[in-house]
Amino acid sequence: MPIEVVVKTLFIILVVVGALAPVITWVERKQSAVMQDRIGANRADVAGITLLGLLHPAADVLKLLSKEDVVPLGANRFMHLISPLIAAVPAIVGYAVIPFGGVYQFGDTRLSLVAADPDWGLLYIFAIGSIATYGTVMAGWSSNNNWSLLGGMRAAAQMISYEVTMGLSVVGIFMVFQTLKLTDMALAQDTTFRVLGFLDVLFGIPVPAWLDWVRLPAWGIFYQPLAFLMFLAAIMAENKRPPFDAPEGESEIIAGFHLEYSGMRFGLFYMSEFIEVIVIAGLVATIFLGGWAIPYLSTQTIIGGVGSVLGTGFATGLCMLLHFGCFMTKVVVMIWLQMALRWTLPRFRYDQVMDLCWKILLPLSLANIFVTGFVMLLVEG
Amino acid sequence: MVPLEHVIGLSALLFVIGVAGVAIRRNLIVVLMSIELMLNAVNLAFVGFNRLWPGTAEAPRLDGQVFVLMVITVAAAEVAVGLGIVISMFRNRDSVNLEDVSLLKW
Amino acid sequence: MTETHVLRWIVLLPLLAAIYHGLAIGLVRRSSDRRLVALISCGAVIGSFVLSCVALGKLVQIPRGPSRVLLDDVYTWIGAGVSSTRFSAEMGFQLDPLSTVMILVVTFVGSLIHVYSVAYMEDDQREDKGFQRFFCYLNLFMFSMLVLVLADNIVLMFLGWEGVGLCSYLLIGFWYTDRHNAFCGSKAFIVNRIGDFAFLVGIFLLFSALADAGSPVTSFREIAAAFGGIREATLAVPAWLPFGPEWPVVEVVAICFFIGACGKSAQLPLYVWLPDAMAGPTPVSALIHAATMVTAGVYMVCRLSFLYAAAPAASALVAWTGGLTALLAATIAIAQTDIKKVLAYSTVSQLGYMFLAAGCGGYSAAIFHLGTHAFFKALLFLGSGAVILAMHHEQDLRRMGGLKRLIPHTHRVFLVGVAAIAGLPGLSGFFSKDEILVWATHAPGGPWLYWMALGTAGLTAFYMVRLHCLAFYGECRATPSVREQIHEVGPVILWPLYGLAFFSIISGYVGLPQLWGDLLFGIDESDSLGRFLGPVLTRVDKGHLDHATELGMAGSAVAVAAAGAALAWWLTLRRPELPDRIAATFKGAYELLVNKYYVDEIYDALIVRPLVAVSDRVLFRVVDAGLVDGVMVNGTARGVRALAAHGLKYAQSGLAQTYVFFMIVGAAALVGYLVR
Amino acid sequence: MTTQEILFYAFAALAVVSALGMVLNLRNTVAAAMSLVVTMVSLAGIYVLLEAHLVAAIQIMVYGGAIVVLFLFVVMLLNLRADEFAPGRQWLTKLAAGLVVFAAGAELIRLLSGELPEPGELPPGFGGYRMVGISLYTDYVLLVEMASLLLLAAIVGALILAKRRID
Repeated sequence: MPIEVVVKTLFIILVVVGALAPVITWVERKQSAVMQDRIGANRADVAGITLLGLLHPAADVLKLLSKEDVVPLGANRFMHLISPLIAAVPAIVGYAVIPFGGVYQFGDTRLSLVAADPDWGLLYIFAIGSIATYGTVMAGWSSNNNWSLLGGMRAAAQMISYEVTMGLSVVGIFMVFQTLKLTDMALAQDTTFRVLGFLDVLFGIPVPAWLDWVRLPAWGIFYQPLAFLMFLAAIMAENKRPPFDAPEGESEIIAGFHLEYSGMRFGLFYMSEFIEVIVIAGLVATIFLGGWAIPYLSTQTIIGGVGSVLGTGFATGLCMLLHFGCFMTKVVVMIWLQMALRWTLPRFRYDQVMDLCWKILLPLSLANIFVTGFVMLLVEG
Repeated sequence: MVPLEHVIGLSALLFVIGVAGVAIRRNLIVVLMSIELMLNAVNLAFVGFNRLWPGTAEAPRLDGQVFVLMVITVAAAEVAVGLGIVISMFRNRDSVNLEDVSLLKW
Repeated sequence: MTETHVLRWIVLLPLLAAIYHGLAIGLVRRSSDRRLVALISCGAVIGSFVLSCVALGKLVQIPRGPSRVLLDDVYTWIGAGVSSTRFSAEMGFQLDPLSTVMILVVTFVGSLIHVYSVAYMEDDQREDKGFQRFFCYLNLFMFSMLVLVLADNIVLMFLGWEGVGLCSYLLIGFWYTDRHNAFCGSKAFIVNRIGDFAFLVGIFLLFSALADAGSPVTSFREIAAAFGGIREATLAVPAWLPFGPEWPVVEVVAICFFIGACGKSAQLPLYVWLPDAMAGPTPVSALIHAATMVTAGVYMVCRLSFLYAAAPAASALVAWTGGLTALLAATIAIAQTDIKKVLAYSTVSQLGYMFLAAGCGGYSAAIFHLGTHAFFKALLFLGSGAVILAMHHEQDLRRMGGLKRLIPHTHRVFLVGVAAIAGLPGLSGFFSKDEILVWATHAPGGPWLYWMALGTAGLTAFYMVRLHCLAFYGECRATPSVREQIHEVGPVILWPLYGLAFFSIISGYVGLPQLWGDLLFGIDESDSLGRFLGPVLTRVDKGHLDHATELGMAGSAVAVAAAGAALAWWLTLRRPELPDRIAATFKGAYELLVNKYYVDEIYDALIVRPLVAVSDRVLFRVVDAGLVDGVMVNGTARGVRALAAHGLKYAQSGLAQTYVFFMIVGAAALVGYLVR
Repeated sequence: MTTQEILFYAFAALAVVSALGMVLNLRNTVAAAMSLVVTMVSLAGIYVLLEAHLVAAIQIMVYGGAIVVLFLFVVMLLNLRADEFAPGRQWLTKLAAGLVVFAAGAELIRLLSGELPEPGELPPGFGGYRMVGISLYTDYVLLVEMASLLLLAAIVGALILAKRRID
């Protein structure tokens, strides 16, 4: 078993973090360029080959690594040095519970595309997220710089506030799927539900059989649209990316908590942001977009259909690939969505951020919980 | 499995450290933290004993853990109020040194 | 033994009325309409009278015998302990012939007096809500009295006993703005306390004795049943006490109860409160201090007749006390000039009669006289009340006279009352007094009591006739201003008087003694009251006196009475100047009588003053102010303050951590203790 | 020595060291807070070892995520730098600490002398959010309600206390 864990971990760190994150930076640059009607990154070249600027990430990494790592005067050296790590590590370990695919049975070996699958997976994510706060706060405090301090304080307040909303906004999902285990959630969304079923269930109006094809994939977003929006907002605020980047707030407090950072440590903050973008994408995809589930094409169907022709082993493998692909697609879509938001919306004012959390999202999420429970009571009679 | 004596011993040790912190430190904030530490020590004991008597499959007993949750709640409330006091005290005394708030005496 | 719920309503009606009045007084600001008040009160009392008649009807349907009793057990009032030490007092009522007689008298006289009071209190404007307050107390009294007579256990009886005492106190001091009235009320209350204390002790003794005998019971029937067990029981007392070292419990208990009766029924030496009780409104004097409450003692003695029958010494005490009281009070009454005072002392002496009879074993005779006396004494009091109203609250006989022409109706009914109490043959008083005299013949201690009773009869006739003549005959001695305004009282006052007069005449035939039954009507079923009460009361054999003797006794009684009456008439009307001359010649004796043998003064000197002095000098100044307040309360405070000021306060350093330190030391000590 | 035991003793050592660090760090309040976080997290690890998964998660979320952050927030708000808080000079507190250490030492010795029975067999799903939740909302629902009331009171109280002036 440990060997399997090691393999998965390596996969995550090398492929997802090591490879994907830099690519994301490129994607962001390009996308922003497109949205701003620019060309965007296209300079870095190796022997004239620019690959659409795909070499920029590598160049950035090289540059950051080669820069001097400054610790400002009067700063708390130790804290200042470790806080980027404190910020980065939680972001990375967040991957541990995200299922890149389901559980597959090859003969007598089971293969599950998730590093660790604890029963309390979502709680794990929240816990990690709450730890991530410290990196920022410490960075802000230890830099011995008032801007940083302000940034740190903003970060502290903002992150603990949105912790609450984030947690409460998905309670509805817990109630619907009756689990906190991410793999189970994904599994539960690998099916469809009758759109008109509510007529039958709530009002006892029988739905004619010829309307039975009016179905939607049983995704969280369809069960809990409001929760989807709120969760997205909250978790993006957790990530302190625009429009929630009050802790950085270039125009107000120059760069906020990582004002005093340079070199790879600054890079770590930067990286951890992008890593977290991916985590968020994966998380949202898993919770709300059916995870690895292919809409209208459940696992049984694939294995049953293909397996009858080409044998179960092959079918399972194919199914696994399809699922992984499907999941990645959703992740990319979500990443794109975040980018789009990041470059579309202006930054909220700090007090607006707080108001949004405490005065809008929190009451809404509570109401959402209440309504969900009420409806579930009705459905179960 | 770890012998439970060690768990309880650990909790006792942490508790003592917390008490010492309350007794020695003058920094009101640190004192509050020490109180938190004591609470955590107690929680540890709770969890340990609940592990010791987990009940049966049909009648599981989680009293210890439930109480831990309650203690955490109380701790949260206590910290909120305590820090509020700290802030107002700092506002009035311009310090969080416990010895600067010794007005209420003979 | 028949269960019925009518009894509880007999008791409840007046209580409800009283509660209503109380709430109205306490909660409503303006005083409620007098007609409504009168309607409610009188309605309640008359209602319970009707219910009493109903109960009587139920009772007589049961064949006579010990089981001729109605029961109504409401709930367990007090309950404690288990089996052998079980103490339980039911809130239960029983109606046997004895209590039947009582409730009939009480509710009937009560109803009449309520009606009377409506008119009597009409012109009493001294206080805004006085009218309602008066009727509140009156109803409360009716309730307590009915509880007293209907109680089926001795504890509940004591409740009623105290209740009537309370109401008497409240009503005597009804016009509390006059300090003297308030004082009289307190006096009555305190003197009653003495008796009640003895009564309470008696209850305790009786119960403990019964409990020792293995039957801890409180209800009268059970006590009577279990009585045999304690007949021989004795009470260990210090040897130096007379008759020590062992007193028979029965005697002690009987004496204790009798002391209680002395308090309530104004017997020697506790009679002093009754004359002062006349400070209350006249209807109160009539209802409480003549007809009902003061007879409670007699009722109690008869109720416990089995006890007294078994306690010869106590019975002798009862008889002698009664006889002496009768004589003493009669002599005092001779010299009184206040019309109500005269009646008060006559009440005392009549009560003495009853106790005399009871002490001699003539319980039914006592009850008989109780009933007749209730009627004619109530009549006399109400009549005097009418006179007082007519005279505009003038009570001094020396300023009356010649009222016959002015208020003929009052004079008529008053005359009936005087004749009845004086023992005019054929009227109620004659029969009952005769019965008592017959019993007195074989009193313990020889014929003395008989002679005393006989003399009392003469004296009674004397002072009553004197009173009547002074009030109604001769020329009017009132001041002219008053004389113009003298007027006959209204019908609302007169009708009750006539009703009472009627019963004063005929009520004697209820208990017609054997002798007269035979002689007058030749019926051998006479003394119906005696036979009615028979099963309840313990029968003491009064030997058999042949008719000649009885006739002789009756004749002598009439003769003495006639002599007294004639003397009174001669002295007051023929030779009005003589009394003063007599008074001058026998100055000492006269002074003695006028000042009621100085009993009040003696009590004052012997008991009251020392008590007050001790309370003030020792108990108040030394014990309370000095010891309790000074040392205990303030001393404690001072000590604590000193301690805190000189030592403890330094413990409060203001440093939170010092406090934490103390806490920690405590915790450490605790841990150490637990760990060791 | 199994993995569990190794982990336990590692976490225990971490907890004790960081706790001491918190108490004895005289200069730097923020550092003290950080070491408190370490204690909390290592305690959470121990909870996991003791099969109290939900409690562990809550521990990190509430203590690590909220409470200590609040401490830090306040420290930064008041901008307490390396502070002037020397340890209490009064013999009193020193003696107190000594006493306590003594008493607790006695307690430890007694406890480590092994009197406790062997842990019972674990019911399936022990310590999971399902089981804890069920017992929370059945046996202890009143407790939950009271806790919510307490929190409300705390919110109001903190607000009133920290407000600059009530208006």
